[in-house]
Formats: sequence, C-alpha cells, structure tokens
Amino acid sequence: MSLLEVTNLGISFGGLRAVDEFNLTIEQGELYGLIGPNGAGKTTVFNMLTGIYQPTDGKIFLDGKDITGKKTAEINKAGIARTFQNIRLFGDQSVLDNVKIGLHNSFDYGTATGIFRLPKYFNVEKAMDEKALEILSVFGLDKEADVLASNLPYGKQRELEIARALATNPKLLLLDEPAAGMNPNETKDLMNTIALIRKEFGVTILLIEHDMKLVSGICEKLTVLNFGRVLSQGQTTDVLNDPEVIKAYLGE
Amino acid sequence: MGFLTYLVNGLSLGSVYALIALGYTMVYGIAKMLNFAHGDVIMIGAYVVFMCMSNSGMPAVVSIVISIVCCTALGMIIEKIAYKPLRKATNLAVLITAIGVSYFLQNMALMIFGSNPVSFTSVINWEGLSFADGALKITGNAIVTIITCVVIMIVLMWFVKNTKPGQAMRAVSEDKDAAVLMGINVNATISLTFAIGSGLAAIAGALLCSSYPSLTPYTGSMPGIKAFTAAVFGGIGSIPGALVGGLLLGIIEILARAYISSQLADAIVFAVLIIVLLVKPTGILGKQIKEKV
Amino acid sequence: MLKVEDLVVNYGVIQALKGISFEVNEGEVIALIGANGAGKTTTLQTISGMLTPTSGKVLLEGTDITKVPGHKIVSMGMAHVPEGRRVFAGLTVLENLKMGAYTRSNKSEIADAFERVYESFPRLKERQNQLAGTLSGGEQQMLAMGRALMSQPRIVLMDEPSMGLSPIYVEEIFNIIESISKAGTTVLLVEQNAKKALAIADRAYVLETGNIVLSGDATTLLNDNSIKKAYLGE
Amino acid sequence: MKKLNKSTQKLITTLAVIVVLYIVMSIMDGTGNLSSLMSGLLVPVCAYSLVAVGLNLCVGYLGELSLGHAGFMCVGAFTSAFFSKLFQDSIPDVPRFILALVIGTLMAALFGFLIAIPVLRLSGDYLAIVTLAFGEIIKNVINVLYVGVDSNGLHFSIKDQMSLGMEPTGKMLVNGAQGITGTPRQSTFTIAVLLLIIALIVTHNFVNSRTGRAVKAIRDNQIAAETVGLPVTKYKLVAFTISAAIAGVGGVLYAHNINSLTATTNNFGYNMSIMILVYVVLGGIGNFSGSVIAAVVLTMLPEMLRGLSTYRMLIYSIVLIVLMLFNWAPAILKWREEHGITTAAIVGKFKKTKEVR
Amino acid sequence: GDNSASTGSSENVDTSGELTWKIGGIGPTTGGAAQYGQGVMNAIQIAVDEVNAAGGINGYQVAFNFQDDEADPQKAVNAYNTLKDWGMQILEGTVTSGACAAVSAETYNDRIFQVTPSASSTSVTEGHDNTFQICFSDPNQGTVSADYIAENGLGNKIGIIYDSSDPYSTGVYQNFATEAANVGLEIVATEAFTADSKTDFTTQLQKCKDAEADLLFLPFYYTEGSIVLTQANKMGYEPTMFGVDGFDGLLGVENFDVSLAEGVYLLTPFAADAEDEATQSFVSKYEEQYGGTPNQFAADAYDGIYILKEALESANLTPEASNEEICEALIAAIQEVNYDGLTGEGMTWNAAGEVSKSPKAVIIQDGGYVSVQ
Ligand SMILES: Nc1ncnc2c1ncn2[C@@H]1O[C@H](COP(=O)(O)OP(=O)(O)OP(=O)(O)O)[C@@H](O)[C@H]1O
Ligand SMILES: Nc1ncnc2c1ncn2[C@@H]1O[C@H](COP(=O)(O)OP(=O)(O)OP(=O)(O)O)[C@@H](O)[C@H]1O
Ligand SMILES: [Mg+2]
Ligand SMILES: [Mg+2]
Repeated sequence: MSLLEVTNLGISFGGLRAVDEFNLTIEQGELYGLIGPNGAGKTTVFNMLTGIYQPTDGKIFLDGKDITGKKTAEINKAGIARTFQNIRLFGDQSVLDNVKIGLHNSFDYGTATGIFRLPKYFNVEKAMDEKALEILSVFGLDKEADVLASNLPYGKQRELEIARALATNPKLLLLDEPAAGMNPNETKDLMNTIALIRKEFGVTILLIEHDMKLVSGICEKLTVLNFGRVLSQGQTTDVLNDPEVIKAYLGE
Repeated sequence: MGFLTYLVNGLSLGSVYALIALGYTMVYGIAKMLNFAHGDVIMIGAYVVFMCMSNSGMPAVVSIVISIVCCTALGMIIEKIAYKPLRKATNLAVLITAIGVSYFLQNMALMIFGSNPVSFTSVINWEGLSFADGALKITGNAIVTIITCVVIMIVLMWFVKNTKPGQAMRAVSEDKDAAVLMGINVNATISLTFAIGSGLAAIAGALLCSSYPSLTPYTGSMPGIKAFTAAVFGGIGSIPGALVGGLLLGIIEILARAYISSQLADAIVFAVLIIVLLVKPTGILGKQIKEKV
Repeated sequence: MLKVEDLVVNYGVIQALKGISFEVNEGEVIALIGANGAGKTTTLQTISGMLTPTSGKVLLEGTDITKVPGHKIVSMGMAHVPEGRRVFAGLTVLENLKMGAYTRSNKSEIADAFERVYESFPRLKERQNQLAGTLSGGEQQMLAMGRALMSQPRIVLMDEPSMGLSPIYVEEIFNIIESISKAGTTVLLVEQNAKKALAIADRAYVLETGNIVLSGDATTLLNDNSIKKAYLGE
Repeated sequence: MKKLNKSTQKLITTLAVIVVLYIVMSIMDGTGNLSSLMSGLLVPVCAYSLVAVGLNLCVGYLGELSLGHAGFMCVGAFTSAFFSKLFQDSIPDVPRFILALVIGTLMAALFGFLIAIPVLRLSGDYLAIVTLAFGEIIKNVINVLYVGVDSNGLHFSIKDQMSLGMEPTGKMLVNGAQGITGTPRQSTFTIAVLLLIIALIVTHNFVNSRTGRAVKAIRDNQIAAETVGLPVTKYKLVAFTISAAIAGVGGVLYAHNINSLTATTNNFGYNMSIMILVYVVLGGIGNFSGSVIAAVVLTMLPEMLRGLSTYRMLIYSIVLIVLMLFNWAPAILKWREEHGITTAAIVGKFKKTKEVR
Repeated sequence: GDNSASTGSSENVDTSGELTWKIGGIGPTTGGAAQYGQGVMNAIQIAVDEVNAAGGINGYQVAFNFQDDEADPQKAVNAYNTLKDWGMQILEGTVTSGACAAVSAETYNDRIFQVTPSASSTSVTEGHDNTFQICFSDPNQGTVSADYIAENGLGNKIGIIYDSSDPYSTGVYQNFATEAANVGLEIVATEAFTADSKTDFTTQLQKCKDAEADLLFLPFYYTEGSIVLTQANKMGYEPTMFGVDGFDGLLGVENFDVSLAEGVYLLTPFAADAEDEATQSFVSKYEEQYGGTPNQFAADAYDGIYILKEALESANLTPEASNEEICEALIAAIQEVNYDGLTGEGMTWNAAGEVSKSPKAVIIQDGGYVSVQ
C-alpha cells in the first residue's frame, strides 16, 4: 500500500479552478518533488493535504486511511506535517519551545499536573527537553535553543520550521519551498540536511521547490503542475526532460 | 401603527448611533485603533454648539461649523500628543491611552461646564412629517439625522475610494511600512483620519443632543459604547457597515423595549449582537479575509 | 547617485551594520551579496528610510537623506521592492499597482506604466481584481516588483526579487532589471542568486556580518575563487 | 531551561515582595499605624489584582482581548454572596466562606466556559465586543433579578419584588438594582493575599506547562499550531475558563468585603472591564506581577489624589496617559534604555523578561 | 455656564490648634451623578459657614470635609475611610442609595453618627441604628404619592416609567405599585429604562400612550425628567406628569424650556422660589457662591447641618467626646428633635431612622412651584 494516495483532487476559489483532477501516489520512503509555474496550485495542494482548505472534489488517503476533510490537527496526528512558504514560527517563543510544541502530542501530562507541578511534570518536561535538543542538534540549532525564534536569521528559521514539523513524528513531511531565500551554499547544506533527516527519521518527503539544483539533486520522482492540472509525472530525469515541462516551466 | 411608530423611533435612534459609528469606523478602519475617546469628542462638540447657539445666540449652522473646526483641531491635537508616540507600540497600548483621553475630556468638561445638565436646543427647527392624521410622526431631527448619515456615508466612501488621501488611508490601514514605500506620509494620513473622524463627531454631537436634549460631561460615553457596538455589528472598518449596524442596533433596541421587556432591553440587544456575530463572525458587512497560507 | 557613508545600524543591542560605505553611480546596476543575516535587508531599509541608522550618512544625489522621512525619499525618485513582498493583502492587484503610482499624477504616464507592468507580468493583468493576499507566493513577488516599477523610479532597491519565482520568471526578472537599467534607472540589487545577479550587475559589494568585505567589478567577482566558493556554490 | 528558571525566579521575587508587604501591612494595621483608607483598600486591591491576573492570562497568553472580565467578577461576586446570604444562619462561618469561594469560582469558570464555546470562534475586536456584550447582559439581568426566601423556599422574579409573592416575613436575598445587602464581611487581608499568591503560582505554572506552551503557540500562529496537531479549541477553552475563574475569585473577595453589592457600570460593567484592562496593559501584557503592581498603583492613585479635590480625576487621567506613554512609547522606551531608567531600576526587581514583549 | 465644580472647596476651615467639630460629607462630585453630589457639597458648605459665623456648635467651630465617591459603593467606602483618617466625628452622606448602604454598614460598625441628605432606600437605615435620613424614604415617597394621586383623583389610568438599574427609582416604584393596589389605582403600563439607555424614552412613552395612561408616575431624577418631558411634548402626549423628589431641580436645568414642565406634579419638600426668609437667604447665597439654583438635595443637605447642630446642642456635646459617645448621644437626641427647616416643618425622626415630615406635593405653574397640599 502506498503511503499517500490522492485521487481526483480539486478546488475552486470563486470562479478560479485552482487545482483540478490532481492525482498523486507516494510510496513509503520516497523523496518526491512537486514543481510548476507560479500560481500553478502547488501550495494549494499542500493546503488541501493538511486540511487548511477543504477540497471540493477528490479523496486523500494516508496509509490507506481516508483523511479527506479532516481537521488540520487530526491530519497531523494521522501523520502529515508541513512547513510554510511564508515562515510561520511561534516567534515569541524560544527555539527549544518551538520544537517542544511540536512534541506536544508525543508526550503527555494534563493541565492540572502542570499547574500543580506534580512529579510527572518534571519527568515529562525533562524528557521533552532531551528529545527536543536531540532533534535540534540534527540541524545544529541546539546551541541556539534559548534564542527567540523570531531573532533567528531567515535560513535558520526555515530549518527550525522543519525541526518543529519533524517533532510531531510524521510519516509524511511536506516542505514548501525550503530553499527560498538561501544562497547556493546554504541550499547545498539544506540538501544534505534533507537527506539526513530522511534517513534518521525515516520520513517520506514531498517538497515544492523552484530551485532546480535542489530538485534534480535529491528528488526521486516529480509531479509538475500547470494551471492546476498535472502536466507531467514520473522519474525526475524523465520529467525534467519532458518538452512540455521545459516549455511551461523551465524555459531555455 | 404601533409597529410603524416603533420602527420610526428605532430608525431615529439608530441614525444617531450610525452617525457616531461612522466616526468610529473611520478611525478604526485606518488607524486600526479603537478610539474610546470618540464619544467624548462628541460631547465637547455638543457643548461648543450649545455655547455658540444658546449662550451667544449664533445661528445653528454657524455654531455647527465652529464646532466642527474645534473638534477637528481637538482630534488632531489628541492624536499628536497621546496616540502618535505609540504608533509602533501594540494596539492595546493606544486603546488604553484613548481611555485616559476619554477620562481627561470628561473631567475637563466637568471643570469647564459644570456637572449640571444643560438642555440642548435642537439645531433643527423643523417639526418633521406627520402621517395618518398625526398617528405616525417622524421628527425633523430623525429625518435630518438619517439624511446626514447617508450623505456622510456616501461622501466618505467616495473619498476613500477615489481621492489620493483616501487611497493613502487604505494603504496605511493595510500596512504602514509598505505605505511609506509608496511615498505616503503615514503620519499626515492618520492625522487627517482623526481630523475627519473628529469633525464628524461635532456633527454627531449636535444631532445627538438635538434628539436627546440633555447634555452633561458624560453624555458622550454611553452613545460612544453603543456606537462602537454598532460599528462592530455592521462590520468594523466598513463604512456602509457602520450605517447598517447603527440603524439595526437602534431598531432592535426599540423593538426589544417595545415588544419584549423594557427592563431587559439592553440585554436583548447584546444577545442579538452575539447571535449575529456567531453567524457572521465579521459583522454584517465586514469582509471576511481568509488568511492565505 | 547614491552614497552610503559609514552606516551603523543597531537592533537594540545587536549591531546589524558595523559602518559600511559604498556608492552607486547613475545608471549602474549594483549587486549586494552576502549570506543569511549579513545585513543586506537592513542596508536597503536604512537607505529607503524604513530604519534610522545609529550613525552614518546616506546621500542621494548629494543631498543628505539620512534624516528625511521615508515617504519623502520615495517622492525623490526611489522605489523599494521590500523583503517579504509586503503587498497590500486586502487590496486588489489593480489597487496595489495604483498605490505604486501614488507619487505620480500624470494620468497618461500612469497608463503607460500600467501597460509596461502588465506586459512584463501578464499574470497580474489576468488577476487584476483578485485580492493580493490570495495570490500565490510567486504572483505576490511579481506584484511587489510591478508595484515598485509603477512609480517609474530613478533608482530602485530590490530585495531578493527572484525569491519564490519559477525558473522562467527568474529569467524574466533579470531581463526586466536589465531593461529598466538600459532605460536609465539605477538599480541596487540584493540577491541570493548571486551568479545571475553578478551576471547583469556592473559592480558588486559583498557583505559579511555587517561589514563590506569585498567589492569590485561584477565580472571580476564572478570569477573570484573565494566568491565562487562562498556564494556561487561551485 | 535557563528561561524557565528566569521566570520562576521572577515569580519567587514577586511572591517574596508580596509576603514582605503583607507582613509589614499586617503589623502596621495591627498596631494601628495604618490609615483607615489604606487598611480599607487592602482587600479591594487584592481583588482587582486577581481579576487583572485573570485577564492577563486571556490577553497576554491567549492573545484575545476581553472587555467582559468584570462580568466574570460579577458572576463570582453575586453567586458567592448569594450563597453566603442564603446560608448565613445555617452554616458556620469558615466552611461557608470556603464553600462560597468554591461556588463563586466554579460559577465564574462555568460562565467562562459557556461563553468561550461560541465566542472563541471569533477573533480580535469581534471577540472583544462579544465579551463586552456578555458582561453587559450579566449586569442587566442582575439588575432586574429578585430573589427572596421564605418558609415556602426560594422565589425568583425578573420583574420586581411584588411578583415574588413572598410571605411578609420572607427575606430578600437579591433585590434588583439594590443587589445584595448585608453579605457577611469575611474577606480578610490574609485570605486575599493567600488567594493572590495562589493565583500567581497557578498562572505561572500554567503558562510554563505543556498546555500553556500550546496556548502561547495558538496565540502566536494559529494555523501553524493546528498543523503541529494542537487541539486549538480545547486549549483556548481551557485558558479562557481558567482566566474567568480567577476573575471570579476576585469577585468573591470583593463581594465579601462590602455591605452593598450592586451591579453598576462602574463596578461590574464595561467601565470596570476597561479599568482592569488598563491594569493589564500598563503592567505589561503577559506580565502577571506587572498586573498586580499596576492594579495597586492605579487603585491607590485616585485615593492619594483626594487632596486635590475636584482636580483629582483630571490629574488622574493625565497621569494615566503619561504612564502609558512612559511605559509603551517606543521613542521613550529607547530614551529610557539609554539613560538607564528601566522598569527594573524603577520597581526594584520587577523587571520585564523577554517573554513579555 | 455654572462653574460650581471649580469653586467647590471641600475643606476650608483651618483645623490647627483649636478643637473643632469634624463633619464629613460623601457624594459623587465626578461621574454621571456629579450634579447631585456637588449640590450637596455646596449646600453643606453654606450651612457650615453660617454656623461658624454664628459662633459654631456649642461654641466650637465646624470643620467640613467632602469626599467624592463617584456614586460607587467601593469608592464610597474609600471616601469614608479617608474621612476617618481625617478625624471625622459625624458624617453627612452619602448622596446616592447604593453607595450609602455600603457606608452605613461601616459607620454602624465604627459607631459614627450618620445622616444622609438624599439616600432614600430602606437598605440605608435597615439594621443601622446610627443612620438617619433627612429626605423621605422610598416607601414613604411611593406610598404618599399613590395616596395623593388617589385622593385627589389626579389620574385614572396610570403609567409608570422607572430606572430599573437604580435602587432609588426601583424602591419608589415598588412601594408606589404596592400602595396603588391598596388604594385602587389602575396601573396600565409599567416601563423601565436603565443607566445605559437613559436618553431615549420614546418607546416607553409610546407604550404608556397606547395604554391610554392619563397620569405618568416618574420616580427618577430631573436630568432624565427633562428629556421625558421634551420627548412627550414632541409626541403630542400630554398626560399628567407626577415626579417624586428626584424631579426637583428640573427648573434649574440650564436652557430648559420650562413651559414643558407646566402642570408637572412633584413631591418635594423644598421649593427654591418659596417666599420665606430662610429659603430666600439660602437660595441667594447658593446662587451667588456657586451659580445655578439649588435643588432639594442641596436643601436637605443644608438642613442636615442645622439638624445636627440642634441635636448636638440638645445633647450638650463637645468635640472632646469620642465618636462613640457622640454617636450614642445623637441617636437619642435626634429622636427628640423637632426641627423647622427648608425642607419641612416639624421634622422628627423615629428609631428606624426615617424622617417624618409632610411631603409637599407641588405643581409647576408659570415656571415656579405652587404648593397644592
Ligand atoms: N484563497 C484564495 N482565493 C483566491 N485565489 C486563490 C486562493 N488561494 C490561492 N489562489 C489562487 O490559486 C492559484 C494557486 O495558488 P498556489 O498558492 O497554490 O500557487 P503555487 O503553485 O504555490 O505558486 P507559487 O509557486 O507562486 O507559490 C493562484 O493563482 C492563486 O492566486
Ligand atoms: N527586527 C530585528 N530585531 C533584531 N535583530 C534583527 C532584526 N532584523 C534583523 N535582525 C538581525 O540583523 C542581522 C541582519 O539582518 P538582515 O535581515 O539585514 O540580513 P540579510 O542579509 O537581509 O539576511 P537574509 O538573507 O536572511 O535576508 C541578522 O543577524 C538578523 O538576525
Ligand atoms: Mg506556493
Ligand atoms: Mg534579507
């Protein structure tokens, strides 16, 4: 069974058909790319996969389970985590706390335990701190654990967002333009990090990116969206050589 | 006939709310602040009209013009001293300062005008219209207030949509920093907004006290709160929303008092407000902008 | 045309710019490159008056504009494509573009500007009446760029204008920069895509943690090994 | 870890200061060295502080502006006073007060919870106006609520006293606009300080717990909070309910300190809600100790200004504006930083931490 | 306009050295009820000045200190405590019922003697042996009004409008309604308003009009009264208007068209245009010092000082006595007092703290009060 199976997904905004008849199958462990011109509907697909938008048509299955129309939080619990095209961190909280919020559902103690500081509070908090630092260290962010998230430079914020998403222990990780605003060297580092987290956390990754170096460098398969519809789908090299794709997206 | 009478009463009460709400919404929509002192500027405006008209015997129109000038200046001064320094602070800080300004104006008025109520001479001399042999009366005050409201609403909408300063206001309301990058003078724009809002307050003061003729230093505070409610009801920031919200609030208040319970009318008005907002979370005409992710 | 002298900018205790100086001549395209957090955005924001420097001077055509309020600087002929796009989310695309032309009053000039922007970004024309806040990331970037061009500036500051754009549009953006430069507009360009930026720039400055560490002719820098290694990813 | 310690440290400092003040005040009061005015203000100040702490949880951590917290205070006050009146002669003082406290708190929490379910779907100023509306409804209903007791049991009316149909010997418990008169005076300074300390600890522990973190996350970015799997509605409810409950405790204290409990605009209407909001904002959004300081200072201020006679409220309003500018205007803050006139320097160790931005 | 606010000084007898009587006053001098509190403050000041000029009470001068309570119970208690710190021995206050109930519990505990010029609710005096009212109590006013209307056949169908958020107004209304039932008056409409909506009475008036009420009973203050009269006039509704003591002051509203008040009955112990010398002297002093016409609140307050004086003199007290001694002695003494003042002749007090004076029903004619007893 595939990890993610999307059939005939569609959504309209007023008169605009932003996504139409979108199909996608991702197998466990794949690193999958979603590309396409600006305004093709890529972010909208992410929004539907995570329940932020309700699709007007189609079905989404994760691990065989139908998650169409579920609430965002439930979808996350079912195993999908994401980052955002415009970074959305908890800016007024520390880097460490950002990750601990990601860990929220993996560790448990009740509100009353917290208010009365029962022993369980201290144990669980300690375990959360350790786990969070462990995740942060993958990104080399553990040294900045106490810094306010909004004071991090842009690139680090993107990494923190990935760390936070990983903390929710997802099966599928959605990354929306993770390399935007990074220079080629930083992008290279990011590619290594993505490879590393895939190995370490065993997650499947679906990413949107306009940086072809990153896409061709790490994605195994690609889907190209154009005007809300699938233009091409398949192995990365095949897709990138598809004349339609070159014409609509890559140029040259 | 009873119902029609109540409806007319509701309309005339509502039109006063609407007039005040227009000023609220104007300032809120552009400067993104709840100007809790607005009601008190109205009170000052009413006193100025009263002084000019009843104490100095000037004609109503002249009095109102003087009052508009005074209130406009007052609004701009308040903005400059109390609000402008907090431009970059949280909105709540300005809200609290506005409360301070509200207390200040009330107590200032108390010192100057004393605590005794004065009976306000209506600025409108017209008896109004009378239908069905006097069984249904619409007072001149009500008619003038409603017409004033509609005219002001149309002018404001036109102004904001079609003039340069209006455009600047919209840009400032969206994003002050980006507005600067368009070459817009944010301070001047906000100051202008306050000037307009306070000028409207003068008119509102004159018409409020013409319909409800007792004037004290605290006259503005309750209508201020009600009008704020009306502005939210109609969709705060929306100019036609202020009109609709004000009128509806007035009508609901009167009908609740007439048909349900005069003791619980206030509670009923607020309950209706809550219900409407639950169904339409951004008010009747407020635009619902879903954040794009 | 633009001269920056010994600029120091602080965010509270953090010193983001530690006294940088550089110059942009009339008609030039100057690239400002540097890693994340180097201070590029801070530099542009200080020039256009969004930030006040702790010390130092900014001169525009010889006049000191350090203390001039932001909106006046814009009316002096400077436009700024800000980081993070900063489009007016609640206004339509058309209204956003109109805002761009706020300082202009000549109707036919504005009409021309519209035409040119629509020509460069046909997508914006298609979406004239869509609220800017609901545009896709790339579309918003186009709008930010188009809005800045609406004022027909003599000098334009661009903060990562190619960010989030698809490869075709990245090409397009650089073409546009070249063409407005040809038409006489001076450009100060901040770009992560240093290779492309250097390719169209006349000169470039390299910023590192608040200091200018290198400067020179763009083609020379493009072939500089340390630059290649640090910023071009080669 | 370091940050947590810092905020705990701050809490401990605050509590230490409160305890010291408590001891000093109690000794002065006991030895007759405290003026009647001060001694009379001890309990009300604690009550207002409590409500401010409750509201600060809502404004500072939930990130929602409530203009109806006086309503929750009102619920706490009236339900507890009602209970105390009803059982004035049948339950001994101490257990009755404890029960009244529990009832007032729970009722305020219940109202908070019920209000929150619909209200938290709204945001920003819409939420503010609905909470304001709620507070006004409570006030309005209490003003026309008549409850009496006689040998036939309880009688209720929302019209007037006559429609209760009571026996002549019956006792009025809630008498419309006259409210509740003769509530036993049981709020002592000791109880008030104790409750305030508990509230400070509870709120501190809450915002630094797993739930509190989630609440802050929701405040900072609701969509992001949802995508990391936080049940947004649940946590908003929890925070709002706790916030209302604390306001209710303030109400209980207030009610058991005054003979005539009425619901007017000034003591339980929007004027009071706004006053409490003033404490919260002036003291620092998210800064609980700050709320307490602001509540104390602003309650004392008009009393201290009594010597100025009619200029009193005028001066008060000017001081309020100046204080706001002094504490919030960015330009002044910068100037203060440069000249070392920080909050820390002014109010000893009560300094603002990073989390209180 | 009148600027009584700025001239009202609350403490102007120097208390240095010599022993004085310390009399405190409490009432709203700011906030929505400020006009009532300021009137009381000014009147007490006049009385105190007169008493001092005439040699004081039992040979001791009187020091007077008035504190603002914004008509709020808690603030009233604060004001009371401020006065206690000042050394107050006797309290004349507070002006409004809700606040007064809170303070009278305090004076009761502290054993400080208290008279209130205007707080008419029974909750003020109930269970407090030390508190005495100078104004009519709510039950008194309500009952007397109903009786008077019935006896004189002023109206057949009665409409009532009252302020349901005000203890005073509800108190009078309830007693009126109860007594009305006893004397067989028909009440055809009972409408309320609240502090939050006290400017628009058109609906309430309309409902009374629709119910064909020919007499409106209006137990509230003159500020709202002036609006009710204006709005009824605009509607062309002309029932007999019957106010209680709160209506006194109506004619003093600046710029008010007094012709609207023609034929209004009210129950007031005081008429500012009365011919007697005491009233004339008081009114002229008031007008001279503070501007504006004093109303019944002021007159009651003025009487209050003289009543205290009489009681103190009959008990033969000096300021050396403790508060408690003064209190106990005055409780006994005031019940023996029989005082002729601005607000009534032969005023006496019972142990419950209620005044017995004959309420004067007056009718407004030609812009002045005409007694219709
Ligand atoms: N809430 C909305 N209302 C109206 N139109 C919308 C909304 N959200 C998205 N759109 C439109 O749908 C289309 C797809 O947007 P989407 O954000 O998915 O594009 P994208 O493929 O992510 O593009 P980019 O690469 O530029 O980020 C765009 O044309 C956009 O304007
Ligand atoms: N508002 C702020 N408050 C505090 N520090 C800030 C703020 N804005 C920027 N900084 C810090 O100032 C330094 C320079 O930031 P700037 O945004 O100018 O960098 P940049 O070169 O534009 O980086 P990027 O490539 O990420 O856009 C960074 O260390 C950043 O963390
Ligand atoms: Mg996108
Ligand atoms: Mg930048």
